[in-house]
Amino acid sequence: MIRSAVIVFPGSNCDRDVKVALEAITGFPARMVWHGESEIPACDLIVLPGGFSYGDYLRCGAMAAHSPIMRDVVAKAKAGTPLLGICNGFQILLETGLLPGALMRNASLRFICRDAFLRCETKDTFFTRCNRVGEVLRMPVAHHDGNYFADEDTLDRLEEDGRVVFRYCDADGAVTEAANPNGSQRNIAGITDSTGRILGLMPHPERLFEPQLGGTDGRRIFESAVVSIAEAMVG
Amino acid sequence: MNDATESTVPFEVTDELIAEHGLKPDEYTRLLEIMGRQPSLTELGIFSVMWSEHCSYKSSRFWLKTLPTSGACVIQGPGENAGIVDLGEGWAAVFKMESHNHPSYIEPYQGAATGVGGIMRDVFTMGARPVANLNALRFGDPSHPKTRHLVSGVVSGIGGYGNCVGVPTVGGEVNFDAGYNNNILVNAMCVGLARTDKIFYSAAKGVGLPVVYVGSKTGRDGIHGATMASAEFDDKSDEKRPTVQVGDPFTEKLLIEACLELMASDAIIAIQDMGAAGLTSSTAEMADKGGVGIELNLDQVPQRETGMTAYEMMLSESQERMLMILRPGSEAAAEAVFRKWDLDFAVIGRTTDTGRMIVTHKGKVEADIPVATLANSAPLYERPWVPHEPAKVILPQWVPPPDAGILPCLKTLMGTPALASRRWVWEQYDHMVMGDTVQRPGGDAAVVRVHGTQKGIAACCDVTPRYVAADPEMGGKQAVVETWRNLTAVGADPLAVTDNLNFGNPERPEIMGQIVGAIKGIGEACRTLDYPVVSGNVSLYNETNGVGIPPTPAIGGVGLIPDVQKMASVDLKREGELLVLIGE
Amino acid sequence: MKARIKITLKNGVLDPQGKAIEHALSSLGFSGVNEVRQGKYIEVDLADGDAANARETVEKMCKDLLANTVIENYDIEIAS
Amino acid sequence: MKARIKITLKNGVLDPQGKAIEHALSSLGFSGVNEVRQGKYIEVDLADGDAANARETVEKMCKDLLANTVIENYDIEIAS
Ligand SMILES: Nc1ncnc2c1ncn2[C@@H]1O[C@H](COP(=O)(O)OP(=O)(O)O)[C@@H](O)[C@H]1O
Repeated sequence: MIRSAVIVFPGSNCDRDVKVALEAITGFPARMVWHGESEIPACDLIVLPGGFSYGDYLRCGAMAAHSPIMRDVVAKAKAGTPLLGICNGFQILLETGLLPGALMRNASLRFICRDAFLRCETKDTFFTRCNRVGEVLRMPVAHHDGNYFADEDTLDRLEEDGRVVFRYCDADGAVTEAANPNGSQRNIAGITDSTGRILGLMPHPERLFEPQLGGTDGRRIFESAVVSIAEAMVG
Repeated sequence: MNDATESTVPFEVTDELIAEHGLKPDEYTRLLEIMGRQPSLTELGIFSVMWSEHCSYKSSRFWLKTLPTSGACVIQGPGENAGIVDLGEGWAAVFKMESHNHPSYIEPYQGAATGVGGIMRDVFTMGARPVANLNALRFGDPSHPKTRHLVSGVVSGIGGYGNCVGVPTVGGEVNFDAGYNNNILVNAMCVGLARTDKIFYSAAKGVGLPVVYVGSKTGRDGIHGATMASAEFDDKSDEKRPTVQVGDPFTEKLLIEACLELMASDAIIAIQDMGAAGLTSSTAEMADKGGVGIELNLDQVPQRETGMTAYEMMLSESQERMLMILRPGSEAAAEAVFRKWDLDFAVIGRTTDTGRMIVTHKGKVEADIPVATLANSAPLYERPWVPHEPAKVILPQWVPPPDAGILPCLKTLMGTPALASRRWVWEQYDHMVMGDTVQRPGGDAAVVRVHGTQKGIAACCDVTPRYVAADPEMGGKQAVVETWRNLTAVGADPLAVTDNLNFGNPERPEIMGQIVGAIKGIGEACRTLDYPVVSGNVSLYNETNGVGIPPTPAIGGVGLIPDVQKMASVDLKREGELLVLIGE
Repeated sequence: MKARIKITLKNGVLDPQGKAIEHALSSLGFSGVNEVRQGKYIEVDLADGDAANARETVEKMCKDLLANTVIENYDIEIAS
Repeated sequence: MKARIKITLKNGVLDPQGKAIEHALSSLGFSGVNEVRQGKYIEVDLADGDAANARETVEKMCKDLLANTVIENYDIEIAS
């Protein structure tokens, strides 16, 4: 039994998409948890889905970070429950301070929705253990504010600690400026905390998890999570 | 007749006031006959919006009635908020297209955004979850100084609204022609999915039922918007600017979820969105369809601004609002749903057996009008028209072959604004959210899965105004047939269409000739193909200083793919495959 | 020479952002907030050292680009 | 009592919007623009009539919600 929870904020709109992917890949029902609740039932994985929580008004993720449920999300994550923030979920993770940095308006200032290529930079996380380092994954981005920013010291520290998990690259894995859809510093598409159990990423793995949607690279993140959870159960 | 009507606003009916309300002198005379007395200002406002071209279709209704609207798959044809077709196994597709041309020219971002919001409300009002948005856009010459600004504003407005609400924008068309320099077209289409046993209609059937207002508060937004949408532009239109409405997609998202949540219970008897002409047309239409009277107490209307008059509240076009008739006793449960989603909820009136619409504000009767007359008394014009002389046929052999050779010509063609890739546009739209887009933009038609099944809904919109200008009837047919081909090309069985008829001033016989021709053509093609028209919208007076736009009857087609495994697409799959040309 | 520009929504124009902030503040426990309106604040650093010139230029920038005068007002302050 | 809040990006924080405006101004023919920075302007209308109280409340609002102090500074002005 794998128990996953998807937090639903007012304005979340990829909550159902993530639930469908989680259920297809884990084989177990995922629980939707309303932002106004104060506690998430015990679970093996928490997902903050994409969307426009509170309309993305003020700053993306800012108001959701103060939702009642977030106290428990932070507490559970700190106590070791794996936590995945996708797109708006990543923005919320930054606003809560669970991950460092900020996501600014895309350099083009336009919303961008298309497939991007990601190079996997580390397999030492809960969500990438089934990947190879240097492996290229195709995953859609769909955001207006995905331009990752942190000061140089923070960036250096993230790199040294192996916490940059994905970078935008071209189809061959080259990390180039042209392959950077939003102006993110050092082409960063996803980062983790120091334990490798909290992952924030802009691209949407749930959008390419079955052949009918045009690809399956997105499965890999959920499959790694399943393997990690199974291993933790075995002990 | 109740003549106790008083207005809180002193006013005098002058010729200017009548003209400002978009009424012709003979229309005002008719109003006086109906009322049997001088109307109050609020009543004048109410009639002016109900009789506007936008609400009453007074110039086109006669011809629209000739369109085929029934067929084996049709559950609901024109006459409700959107049309409905049967997809089998208890599923139905609910769809409609609507224009937001004038507002988008004045404020491209907000105009386009609120257009998307409005059409989605038309669809979820009927119990459907919106699952696909499309849009048909026409702009002026790419080198015209305003075009760039308009294109970028409209595209980001459509994206800004649809992306936030979380409904994929999967298709549409974009074209450029100097004929749209001063009158761009923004037509938004929405397709929703409903269960056939959970469809909601707008007839307020029953007396003594609570009339409930939900959604955003009412402000002084777009007062006169509906009449503006039917008035020609002149060089002073800048002065009309403060009537622009700002969309709030976040509230729309909450409204969709709240409405669908309440629709799962049996609390709702009737529901309708407050679109153009807001409270006025929604109450009049719901009461008329239900054959009842209605009493409104405007003191109960949630208000965003202070000191609003009855006139302003009845005419406000504030967005993201709905009107519902509830089963008595279900108010508390319904209110709980809307409060959970942080939306306003207020009982603002009651249905009655008087057959009258009685509006009170601060203890005074501001309007007292017979409902049936209000809803059905709009003038119906059979405007004079001259048949359009079809342009001369040009035979291919008369056109000299290009000197440059085929390849350079092909490159030039591919680089023209008419044919260039639209990727720049659709990459600004989230076309994958909801996780069911199995054919993305860029092909002949977009395909979204019926969630949880292997059925696919294919949708597209098309028209070639050049053809319609050359021969309205043939051009109308061609537009219908093009959608048919695009749907078939992805493997879908075409089911039905929606349309958006965009033309210039119908009071000019040659424009009326285009309208009549196009409707005849559309009708004939739809009849021949058994491809009925289930919903649509008309946008007239798209002209500036007496010059009309190219005739643009946009057609939105919807089809069904029984099994998306069998879907076809444009991309060449493997090297060495055979290319076959079919047709003449 | 610096120009500080405040761009605000005209009276009566719906401000969804302000409304959402208002709401968030109240759920964070801040009471007594009557209204919140959100606008933009833009700083333009100009090479020109003449205040009158600068104001004129910035006025034009606002009309042409920075403000959407259909729904927004702007207010310019020139600082040296 | 009204609080006027300017929220600006800290020095050294990338400002894509400011950059884009800079660029747009120059293509509109405005020369001599050294730099453009875009921030937010928020007006909060408070029921409380005491200026010192108001400032303290608004200070807390900024820290808790209105500004992201990792990347933004804020400046509060209290007007009656
Ligand atoms: N061109 C058209 N073809 C067919 N039906 C139309 C056309 N234009 C409008 N209708 C129908 O007339 C009715 C009124 O439309 P409309 O006033 O646009 O609705 P709304 O109240 O949502 O604005 C709708 O049912 C619509 O489907």
